[in-house]
Amino acid sequence: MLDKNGIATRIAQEVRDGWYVNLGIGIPTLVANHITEGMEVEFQSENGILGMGPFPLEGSEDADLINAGKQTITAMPGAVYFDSATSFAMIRGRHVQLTVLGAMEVSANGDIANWKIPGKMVKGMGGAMDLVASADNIVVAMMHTNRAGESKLLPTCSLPLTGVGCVKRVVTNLAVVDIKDGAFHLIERAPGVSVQEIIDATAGTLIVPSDVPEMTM
Amino acid sequence: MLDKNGIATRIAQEVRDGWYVNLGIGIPTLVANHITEGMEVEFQSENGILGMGPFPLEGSEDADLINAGKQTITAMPGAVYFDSATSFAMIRGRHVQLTVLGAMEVSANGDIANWKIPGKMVKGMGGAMDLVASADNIVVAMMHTNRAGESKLLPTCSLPLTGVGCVKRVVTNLAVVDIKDGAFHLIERAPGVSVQEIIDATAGTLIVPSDVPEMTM
Amino acid sequence: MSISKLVSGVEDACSGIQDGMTLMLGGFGLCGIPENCIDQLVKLGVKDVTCISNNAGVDGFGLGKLLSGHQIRKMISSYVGENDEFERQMLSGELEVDLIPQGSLAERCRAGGAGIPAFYTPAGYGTEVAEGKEVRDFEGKPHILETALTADFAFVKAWKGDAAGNLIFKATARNFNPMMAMAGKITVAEVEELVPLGELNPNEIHTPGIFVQRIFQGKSFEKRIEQRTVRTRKTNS
Amino acid sequence: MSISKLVSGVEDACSGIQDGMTLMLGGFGLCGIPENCIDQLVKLGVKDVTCISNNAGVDGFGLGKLLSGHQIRKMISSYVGENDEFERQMLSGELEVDLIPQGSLAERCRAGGAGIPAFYTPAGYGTEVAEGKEVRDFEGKPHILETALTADFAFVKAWKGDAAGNLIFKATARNFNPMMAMAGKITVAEVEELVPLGELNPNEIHTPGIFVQRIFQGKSFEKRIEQRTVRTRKTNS
Repeated sequence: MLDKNGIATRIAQEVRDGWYVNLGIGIPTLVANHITEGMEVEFQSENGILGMGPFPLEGSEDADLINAGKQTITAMPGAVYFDSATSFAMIRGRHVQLTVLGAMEVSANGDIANWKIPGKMVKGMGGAMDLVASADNIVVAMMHTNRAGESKLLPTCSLPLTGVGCVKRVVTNLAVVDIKDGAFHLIERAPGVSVQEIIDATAGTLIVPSDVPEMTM
Repeated sequence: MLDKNGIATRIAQEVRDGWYVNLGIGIPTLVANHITEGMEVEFQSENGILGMGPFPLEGSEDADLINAGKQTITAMPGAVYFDSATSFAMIRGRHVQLTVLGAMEVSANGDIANWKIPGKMVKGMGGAMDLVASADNIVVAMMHTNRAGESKLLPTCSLPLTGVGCVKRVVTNLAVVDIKDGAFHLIERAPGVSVQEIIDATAGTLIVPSDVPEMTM
Repeated sequence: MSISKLVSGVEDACSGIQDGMTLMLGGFGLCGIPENCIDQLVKLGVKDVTCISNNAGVDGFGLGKLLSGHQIRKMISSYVGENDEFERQMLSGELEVDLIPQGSLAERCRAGGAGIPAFYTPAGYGTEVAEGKEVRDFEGKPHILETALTADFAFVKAWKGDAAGNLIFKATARNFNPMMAMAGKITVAEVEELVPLGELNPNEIHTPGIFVQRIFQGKSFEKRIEQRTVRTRKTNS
Repeated sequence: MSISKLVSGVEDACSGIQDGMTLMLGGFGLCGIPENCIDQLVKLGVKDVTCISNNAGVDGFGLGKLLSGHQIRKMISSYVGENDEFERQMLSGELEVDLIPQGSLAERCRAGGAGIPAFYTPAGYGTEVAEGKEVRDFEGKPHILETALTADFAFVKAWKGDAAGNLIFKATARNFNPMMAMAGKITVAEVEELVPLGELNPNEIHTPGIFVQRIFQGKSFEKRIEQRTVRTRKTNS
């Protein structure tokens, strides 16, 4: 079973040379720490920076330089700042090759819900609806089950949707699962996790091949 | 009867303090030379400058600094450069208070034609269609008649239109004419021009008040 | 001769604001928000305003100040997750809230300033956001029609500005400020540094002065940091 | 680590261009046009291309070079008044021409790059431009629906650029270049000065490198002036 950094490590393997990548808040943010050394990758943060660097050294943080999670950051050489309309022009115009974001629920036809629990929690969608409606590659990073132990991979989402039919791949603490033809497809097991555990934790239809390799981390 | 500079001088009287003004090619360009000293006015050229200044001194012209007529220009203190999308955001978004442009024909309901003579001349509309569709104040600067001596103020335009129902005022070598309620209204005579001369040179319905003042230049 | 937008201070800059107006406020989180104007709105005590702002501040800072005084009738935002009082007012029904995708919010403000009354976007298709909106396929993909946003007043915060209203923003404090500047009937810019006319390089200006009606030198910017994340100098990793 | 867009020169930059493709070319008149790439298009002898460019150059320079070689099948422009050969080919029917309002051209390119498939504009309503297009009223005013433009290749010319593809334009040579950079499937940037990574101030970049696929140091820019207008030093008026 993977911890949050493990999920981020596995997702980092999805990143290809020359890609612009948008990382959501939470586990996705950690992906930046696990990119292969020397790979040409730039991180876009939708509040207005391309070429995001690591957190600043203590004492050199700048209130005017933050990421979409409102964290103080730095800029890499070759970075650029821009306004929100230009930022979403990049996203909507499919100039960003990979989006990694968290979810509360994912359905077997690729729907995703992550912005609202009616009557309880309403944080808003932020840029998530633009991201999932636009990106060609959308990878969801999340725990396989919620705090109550219920599966987050469902036949259909019960919460208000963020986007429809958009999620291609889900990486959880238990598995890598692809979505196609209205079903979940088990691709890899997390180290030490059995196929049965994954089947038990998945509420939506899960196609399981005869051989399910363990992730190589 | 006015010459081109005379027309420009009269149009300069239309300009108000604090206005952004777009001047078309030809006679309109001359308007800039006749603005009252000390008046706060900025000229927008749709190719990407606000705060256009006079022509450069000989030898200091810059190929990268031109106006929409492709003439070398200078920038005033407080000037700003921008791209074409932003330029037309200013125009379409009604941030420019006055547009002055030339015309081949103007009709009594405010239509304007100035971009095409089918089968003969096709220069294109440039920014004129955006300008006339957007501006609140559109003043046309032109000669009252064409080279063949035919009126350019018509019941309806015969040439392909640039815009419909948009021209509010026409300043010609003979007169200032306003357009409202589907008719031309004679407002002022050019110095030394009789009302009858204007009536004779106007093909569209012209409403003539009992007293028609001469322009004060 | 350039058109002067200079006013004496925040009082002049905010004159004419009335109850029930629609206001745009630049900023992302607490980054690049018009602190001086927000304080003035509190001081003026304007009520029942509709605020268009990507976020709603935090408890006690930014738009949180207007929320705690119940000055806001309706919020149009994309993300409001940092503000407990906001969530309370929304869930209790005291506050009307229109949540819209961040990219659509930015584009709708730009459209409002650019004379584009409406445009199609894929964002929000198949979700609550699409309810009541026209759906149209382009190249086989469904899009929804979104309309322009404008405001009676837009408040933006810039790094540098001049009397002509030209603005330069700093780093990610730019965010929504340029589009909101475009979309305000009266756009008020507060700047950290007001520079003499001609000092800004015309090639480096982000917001041309034509979009700004009033500009003033702001005071005592707090520039609060929402999430102070750092590397310690020791580990340097 | 930033993504390098650097190629060795104009040959590499233009590799993959095929007959019949749609090409965008930045510039207004002869100001800010991609001179190196235009010469390479002539050299490659690509045929039957559709060119999207605000203007069509002059006889013998800019896009006039492609016109004289009959390489262009169709032009999409807003103003073509400076080119006799263009007018001849158009009136004789050798050249297909789609003339569209300048603001709509700029916005359609931006839309193409920004994932906005269509938008409404008042420009062109009631004219030939509106023929076959949807008309819709917004606030009582008729608008027409315009769709996005994209291109197989977009050629832009910048003043400064770096290996990450970030671009800064100079003065009014910016014009259509930023929008066309956004709208090209492959965007090629030729720059007057290629600077080391990190030398461009991230706050001053006009076109973020994400919109540029190939960048190279251009050579022998002629930068021809179309209308040389000056004041004489003597009169100084």
